[in-house]
Amino acid sequence: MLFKTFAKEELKILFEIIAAHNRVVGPVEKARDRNNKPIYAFEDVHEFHDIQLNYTTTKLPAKRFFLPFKEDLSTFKIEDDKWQKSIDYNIDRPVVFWGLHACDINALNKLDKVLLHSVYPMPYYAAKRKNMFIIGIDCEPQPFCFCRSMGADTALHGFDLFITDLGEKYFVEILTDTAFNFLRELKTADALEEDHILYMKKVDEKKKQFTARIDTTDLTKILDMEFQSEVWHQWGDKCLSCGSCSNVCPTCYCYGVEETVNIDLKGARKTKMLYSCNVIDFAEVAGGHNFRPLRHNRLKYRYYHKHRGFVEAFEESLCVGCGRCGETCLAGITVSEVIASVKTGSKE
Amino acid sequence: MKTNGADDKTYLGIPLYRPRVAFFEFTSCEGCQLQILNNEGTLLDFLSLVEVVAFREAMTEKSDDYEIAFIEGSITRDDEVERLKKIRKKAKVLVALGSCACFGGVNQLKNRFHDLIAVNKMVYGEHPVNSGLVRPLCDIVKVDMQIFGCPVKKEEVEKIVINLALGKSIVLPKYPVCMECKANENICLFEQGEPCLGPITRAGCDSWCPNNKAGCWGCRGPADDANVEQMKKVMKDLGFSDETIMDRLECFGGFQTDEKNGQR
Amino acid sequence: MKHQLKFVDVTARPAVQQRRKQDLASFEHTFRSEIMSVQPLTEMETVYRIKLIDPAERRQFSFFPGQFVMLEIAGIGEAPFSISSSPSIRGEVELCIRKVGNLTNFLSKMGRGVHVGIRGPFGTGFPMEEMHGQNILLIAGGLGLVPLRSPIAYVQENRSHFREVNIVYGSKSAEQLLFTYQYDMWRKDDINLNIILEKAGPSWKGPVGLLTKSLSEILTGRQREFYHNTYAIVCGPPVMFKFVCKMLNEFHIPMQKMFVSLERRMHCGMGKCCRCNVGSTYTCLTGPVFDYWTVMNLKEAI
Amino acid sequence: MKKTVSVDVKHLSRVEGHGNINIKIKNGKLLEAKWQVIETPRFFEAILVGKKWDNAPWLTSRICGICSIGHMLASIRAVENAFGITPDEQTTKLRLLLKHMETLQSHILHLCFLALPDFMHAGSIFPLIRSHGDIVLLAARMKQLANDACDCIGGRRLHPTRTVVGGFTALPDKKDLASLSERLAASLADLMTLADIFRGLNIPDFERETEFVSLKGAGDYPFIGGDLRSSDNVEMKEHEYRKMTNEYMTEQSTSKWCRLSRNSFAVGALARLNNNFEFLHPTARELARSFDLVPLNHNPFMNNIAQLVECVHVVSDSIALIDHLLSSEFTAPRQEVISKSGIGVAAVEVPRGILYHCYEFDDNGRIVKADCVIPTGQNHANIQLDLEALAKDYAARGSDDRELELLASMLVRAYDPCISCSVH
Ligand SMILES: Cc1cc2nc3c(=O)[nH]c(=O)nc-3n(C[C@H](O)[C@H](O)[C@H](O)COP(=O)(O)OP(=O)(O)OC[C@H]3O[C@@H](n4cnc5c(N)ncnc54)[C@H](O)[C@@H]3O)c2cc1C
Ligand code: SF4
Ligand code: SF4
Ligand code: SF4
Repeated sequence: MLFKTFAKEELKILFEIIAAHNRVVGPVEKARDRNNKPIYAFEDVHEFHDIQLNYTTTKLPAKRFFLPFKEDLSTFKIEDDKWQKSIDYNIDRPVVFWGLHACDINALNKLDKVLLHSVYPMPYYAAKRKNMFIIGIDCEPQPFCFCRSMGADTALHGFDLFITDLGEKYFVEILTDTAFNFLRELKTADALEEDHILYMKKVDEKKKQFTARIDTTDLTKILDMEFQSEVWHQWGDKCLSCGSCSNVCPTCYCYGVEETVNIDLKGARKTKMLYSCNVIDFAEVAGGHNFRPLRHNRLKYRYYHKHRGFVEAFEESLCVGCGRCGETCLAGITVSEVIASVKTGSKE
Repeated sequence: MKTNGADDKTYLGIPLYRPRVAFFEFTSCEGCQLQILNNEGTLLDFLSLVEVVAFREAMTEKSDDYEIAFIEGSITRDDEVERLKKIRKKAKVLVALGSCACFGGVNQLKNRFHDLIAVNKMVYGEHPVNSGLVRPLCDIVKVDMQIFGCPVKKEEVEKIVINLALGKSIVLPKYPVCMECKANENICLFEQGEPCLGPITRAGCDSWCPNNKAGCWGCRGPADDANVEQMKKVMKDLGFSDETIMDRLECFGGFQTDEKNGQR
Repeated sequence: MKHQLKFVDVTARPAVQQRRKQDLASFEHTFRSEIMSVQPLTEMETVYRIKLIDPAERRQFSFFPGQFVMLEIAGIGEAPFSISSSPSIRGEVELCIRKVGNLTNFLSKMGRGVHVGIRGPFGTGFPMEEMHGQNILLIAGGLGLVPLRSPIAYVQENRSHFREVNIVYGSKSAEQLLFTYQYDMWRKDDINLNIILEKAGPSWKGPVGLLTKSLSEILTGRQREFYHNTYAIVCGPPVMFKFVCKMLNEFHIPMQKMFVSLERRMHCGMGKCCRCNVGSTYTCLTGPVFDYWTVMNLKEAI
Repeated sequence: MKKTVSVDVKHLSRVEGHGNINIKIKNGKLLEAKWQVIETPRFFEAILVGKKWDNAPWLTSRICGICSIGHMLASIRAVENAFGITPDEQTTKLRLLLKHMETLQSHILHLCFLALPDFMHAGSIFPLIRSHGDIVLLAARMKQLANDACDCIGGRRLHPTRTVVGGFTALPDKKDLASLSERLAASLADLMTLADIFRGLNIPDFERETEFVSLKGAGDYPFIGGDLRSSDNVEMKEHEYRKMTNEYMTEQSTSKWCRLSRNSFAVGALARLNNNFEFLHPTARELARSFDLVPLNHNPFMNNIAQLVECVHVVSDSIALIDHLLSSEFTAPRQEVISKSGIGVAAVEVPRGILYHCYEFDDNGRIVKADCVIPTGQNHANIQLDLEALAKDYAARGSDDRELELLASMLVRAYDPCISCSVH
C-alpha cells in the first residue's frame, strides 16, 4: 500500500478527471426526514458539488449496483416449439464508486467470498464487481454503528483508493495502479511521519466515538446453545416480517427466481428477485410444507445465517455492523439488542 | 368474441387453453373493469388469450356460456345475491376482481354505522332506497380466486390470464408491500412522518402508492402472517393517533374481514 | 484396534467430492437437451429419458449417484430432480417426475422430441466407492426410490464389490409402486428386495405395514459385525427419515455410514439463493446427500 | 308502418353503471317512455361522516372509476375552500393539466369505445378491430397517451395517488412532461382524423329545447371552480350550488334528480360548449363550427361532437400549460394544511358535466356533513324528457322495435352517463 497526501481543492480535480470519461456513483442528499435531517442515497452523479462527502450511512446500501433487487438472469425467444436462451450480465461499463465507507467496502469483501470465491462464482455479480473502481472515504460513527465490533470499521482491501480527511488535507491509501495513475494528474505529496501521526490520531478519535457495540465472543457457540431460547419468541412477536432488514442490508444476497411468459407468447424471462428470509414463504417447498412457518423461526434464521453459518463457512460473520437493519426496522429490532438478549436470555 | 387470433395458440408446441370469460359488476365504481380496458398496449394480446363473451361496460353482445367469471363489486341488495348465485352456478371459476369484491372495499365503511336505516335517511331523507349490509362475494358464494387492489394492477391481471392460459398456478405474493417498496428504492414514508400500511399489506401492486410518496392504505388486504397488532403499536409509538390508524385499517375492509373471519 | 482411526487416502479420490471449478459462463448455462422417451409409471409419476443434444457436451456430462440436475422449461420454471439412472451412461439422464405443480404439470403435456434445458449435475452424491466391500441397505419411502435407482444401478454393475445388499421399499399402495418392471432384474443380481405396503388389496401377498417393520426384520438378530460393516442410504419423506434413522441408530449402524437425501426449495443449485439452507448449510452444495452425523448437527434438518 | 312498438333494455350496455330503458307505443300512441336507474347506492355521503378531512379525497375518488380524478380534485378543492387554502400557481396548473388528461381519456373512451360502435353497427369496439383496425389503433393510441399523462402527473390513471389537499405528494419529472408535450402535439393529427370519421357519421337529427348548466368561464374555458351559469341566464356563486341543482327524489331512480328554471336541465360537454363557446381554443372553436356546432345547440346527440371539440381544446391547452410549467423551476409540491371548522364547496367540470362536493367540518377536521352532486344525476331528468320526446316523434313515424331501441340507447349513451357515480 502506498500513502500520499494532497490538498483539499485537488479532490474536485480528481473528480473531474474521472467523471469526464466514467460513470460515477456517489452519496447525494435525496430528501429530508421529518426532523429535517438529510437522507442520503447512492446515485449517479455528474457534478462534484452533488456529492456529500460528509454523508452519514445511506438508508439503502449501494448493493443495487452489483446485486440489483430485480434482475433478468436470462431471456428466451420462443418460436413454435423452439426456444433460444440468451444471457446478459446487465453491465456494459465500469462504475466508479465515489465515497464508500469502510463498512460498505467490507460488505463487498464478504459478498466476494460467497459470490466470487466459492464453488460456483456468480457471473452477474462478478461482472459488475470486476467493473468497480472504488474510492473509500472515512466516516464519523453514528449512534447505530457497531462496525467496530464486527471488525469492519477499517477496510484493508477491496478498494482502489481510500481517502481520509486530515483537516487541512487528504490522506490517501492507494491500492491499485489504476488509482495511482489517476493521482499522477494531481499535485500530491508523499505521506510524511507527521501525516501518519495525524492519521493515527484521527483513527483513535473515531474509535472513541462508537457507542453501539456487540460482544461477539463465542457467539457461534452461544447461538447454537440458545437455539431454543425464549427470547426468539419475544423478538418474533415484535417482528413485522416485512423483509426490510434484508433489503437494506449490504450483505444480504438471498433471492428467488420466477419465470414468466410475455403476453404475446413470443418471449419469456427468468427473473431473480432479492428475497428475505424473514418473509413467510422463504422456506416453503413444493407441496406447501414450510420449514420456518413462524415469525420467530425466520427472524432467528437470519441471525443464524449471519452470525453463525457464515462464520462456519468463511471464518467471519456476514454482518458489517452498518446498523442499517436496526435503523430501518419499524419495530425497532436492532442487532445489538438481539445479540445481547440472546446472551443474557432476556429481551430487556 | 372470435375477433382476433381465434386460431389456436400454442406455447412451445403445447396448445393453450383459451377460456371463455365474462365480466360482471355489482356495487362498485367499475374502475377495476376499466383497468382491463386500460391495457391499450397489450389489449389485443390479452384478448387473444381469452374469449370475452360478456363485458357490459364495453360491449353489447353477450353470451351466458362462460367458464371464468370476473366479478367486480360488493353485494348490497337481495337481487344482487340472486344474480351472484346464478353466475356461480354457470362459472367453473369465479374470480373476485378488486377490493370491493374481495373485502367490500370502501363501500363497507357504511357498515360501521350499525343503524343502516339512519344511514339511508342521511342520504335519501324521506325516500329511502333498498340497500342492506355491504358484503364481499365470499360471504355469499365460493370464490375461487381473488385479485386484490383498488384498483387492480393491470400487470397482475395480465399475468394471471397468461398463467390461466398456460395452466400455471396463480400464486399471489405472500409478502408485504415493503418488499416491493424497498426494491423500488423509495425512502420509507415513516422517515418523512407519513403513515403507511406497507409492512402488513399484501404486495403485488409494486408499491404503487409509496412510489408516489403516498402511504399505503391497505387496499390489497393483509399479507400472509401480517402482524397487525404490532403494526398498530408501531404507528402509535410513532405518534399517529388511533383514529389515523383505524382510518387506514378499515378503509378497504381487508383487515376488517380478517378480524371477523380470523386468519385467512 | 477398535479405536484406531481409519486412514483416509486423499489421493485415492478427491477429499471433497465433485467440486468442479466451473467457469463463470456455466452459471446459467443450460445444456440443450431432448426428451428421448416418456414412460408413465403411475398416474402421477413418469420417467423421462433426457439426452444432451451437443455431442461434445454429451461426452463431458457425467454424474455420481445421488446428484441432481435442474430441469428448465423456458418461461414455465426450473426445478431440481434427482438423477435416477446409471452413472455409467454418459450424456443422458433419466428423471422420474411426479406431477405436483407448474413445471411438472407442463412437462406432463410435452412429448418425445421436445427440447428442455438441463443444468448440473449438482450436489454431493453417495460415496459408492467407500462402500466397497460392505453390506448395503437401501431404504426408500414412496418417491424416495427415485434417487436410489442410481446407486442400485451402480451396485448391479459392480455387484462383486458389495456383500449383502437389501432394498427396503415402502409404498402406500400397490398402484403407487415405481419401476415394477425392474424388480426381477434386481433380484437376479442377488439384491434382496423387501416391499411393504401401507394399504394392500386382497391380491397382495407381501407384508403390510410401515417400512420400519420390514427394516427391523432385516436388522434384528444379526452379528455385530454386520451392523458395523453396513452402509445405509435413506430416501423418502421427512417423517420417514426420522423413524428409520432412529432405528438404524439403535442397531448401532455408524452415523457416518448412514446417508440421507434432503429436499428443499432450490432456485440456483449453486449455493447462492439460500433458499435450500438448512440452518446455514446449503442443501444444494453440501447436500442433498448428508451423513446422519451432519444432519444431527444441522438445525431444523428434519 | 308498425304502430305498436315495445323497447325493454335491461342493464344498458356500454355505459358506466346500471340503467334500463322502457318504451311502449300502442297504435301510434306513446304509452310509456322511461329511463330507470336501478344502480345500488354506496352511501358515500354517509361513509364520509365522522372521517378526518384527509380521507375525503381518497374515499370519494372511489365514487367513479372513470372520473376518479375529477372527484379527487373536487374533493380536494372543497376541503381547501373550507380551510381557506389557496393553491399556488404551480399546483393550479398541474391540477388543470391532470384534469385535461382525464377529460381526454374519458372522452376518447366514450367516443371510440362506447359511442362509435353504434354508428358502425357493431356491438362493441372489438369487432371493429378486424373491420376498422386503424380507428381502433388510433383510439388505443389516444387513450394510452391520456392514461400515461395521468400516471405521470397524478401517479395513477385511476384513483390517483399524488393528489392531496395542499398540492401534490410528488411532482412529475420534467423530462416526462417534455415528452408528453411532444406526444400531445402529435396527437392533434389523430384528433383531426377522428373528426373526419365523425363527420362521415349519421348523427340523428333530434332537438328538444332545454336549459344548459355549467361553470361560467372568466377568460378561460372553465374546468376547476368559479361561478355557475345556465343558458337561461341564471348565475350563482360556487357555494350556492344547491340553488342550482335543487335535488329531489323520484320513484324511477335510485339517483336523485335535479331541476332549475325548467323541468330539467343538461350538463356536460354540450352545456359547457353552449355556455362558454368564446373561450374555446381557436382550433377547437373552428372544429365546432365545421360541425355547425354553435350556441345554442339543442341536439343531445351533438354532445358527442362537443366532446370531440373539447378533446382538441384540452390537448391544445395542455401543450401551453406544459410549456409554462417547463419554463420555471419547480417549487415545493405541497403546502401545509391546518384544519378548522367550516363549510367548503367545490364545483368542477368533469367529463360528464359539473360536479359538486360540499363538506362541513367540526373543530377537529372531521366531516359532519357531506354532499356530492354528480353530473349524471343532474342529467337524468333531461334524459327522461328527451326520451319521451324522441319516443313521441317516433310514435308518429315508427318502424320497428330494434330501430327505436338502438336510437333510444344511442340517446342515453350520448349523455355518456356515469350511473354508478350518479347513485354513489
Ligand atoms: C434435490 C432434490 C431432488 C428432487 N428430486 C425429485 C425427483 O426426482 N422427482 C420429483 O418428482 N421431484 C423431485 N424433487 C422435488 C421437485 O423439485 C419439486 O416437485 C418441483 O420443484 C416441483 O416443481 P413445480 O414447478 O412442478 O411445482 P410448483 O409449481 O413449484 O409447486 C409444487 C406445489 O407446491 C405448491 N407451491 C409452489 N409454490 C408455492 C408457493 N409459493 N406457496 C404455496 N404453495 C406453493 C403448489 O401449489 C404445488 O402444489 C426434488 C427436489 C430436490 C430439492
Ligand atoms: S445485518 Fe444489519 S448491521 Fe449487519 S450488515 Fe446487515 S444491515 Fe448492517
Ligand atoms: S414506505 Fe411503507 S411500504 Fe415503503 S418501506 Fe416504508 S412502510 Fe414499507
Ligand atoms: S400501496 Fe397499498 S394502497 Fe396503494 S395500491 Fe398498493 S396495496 Fe393498495
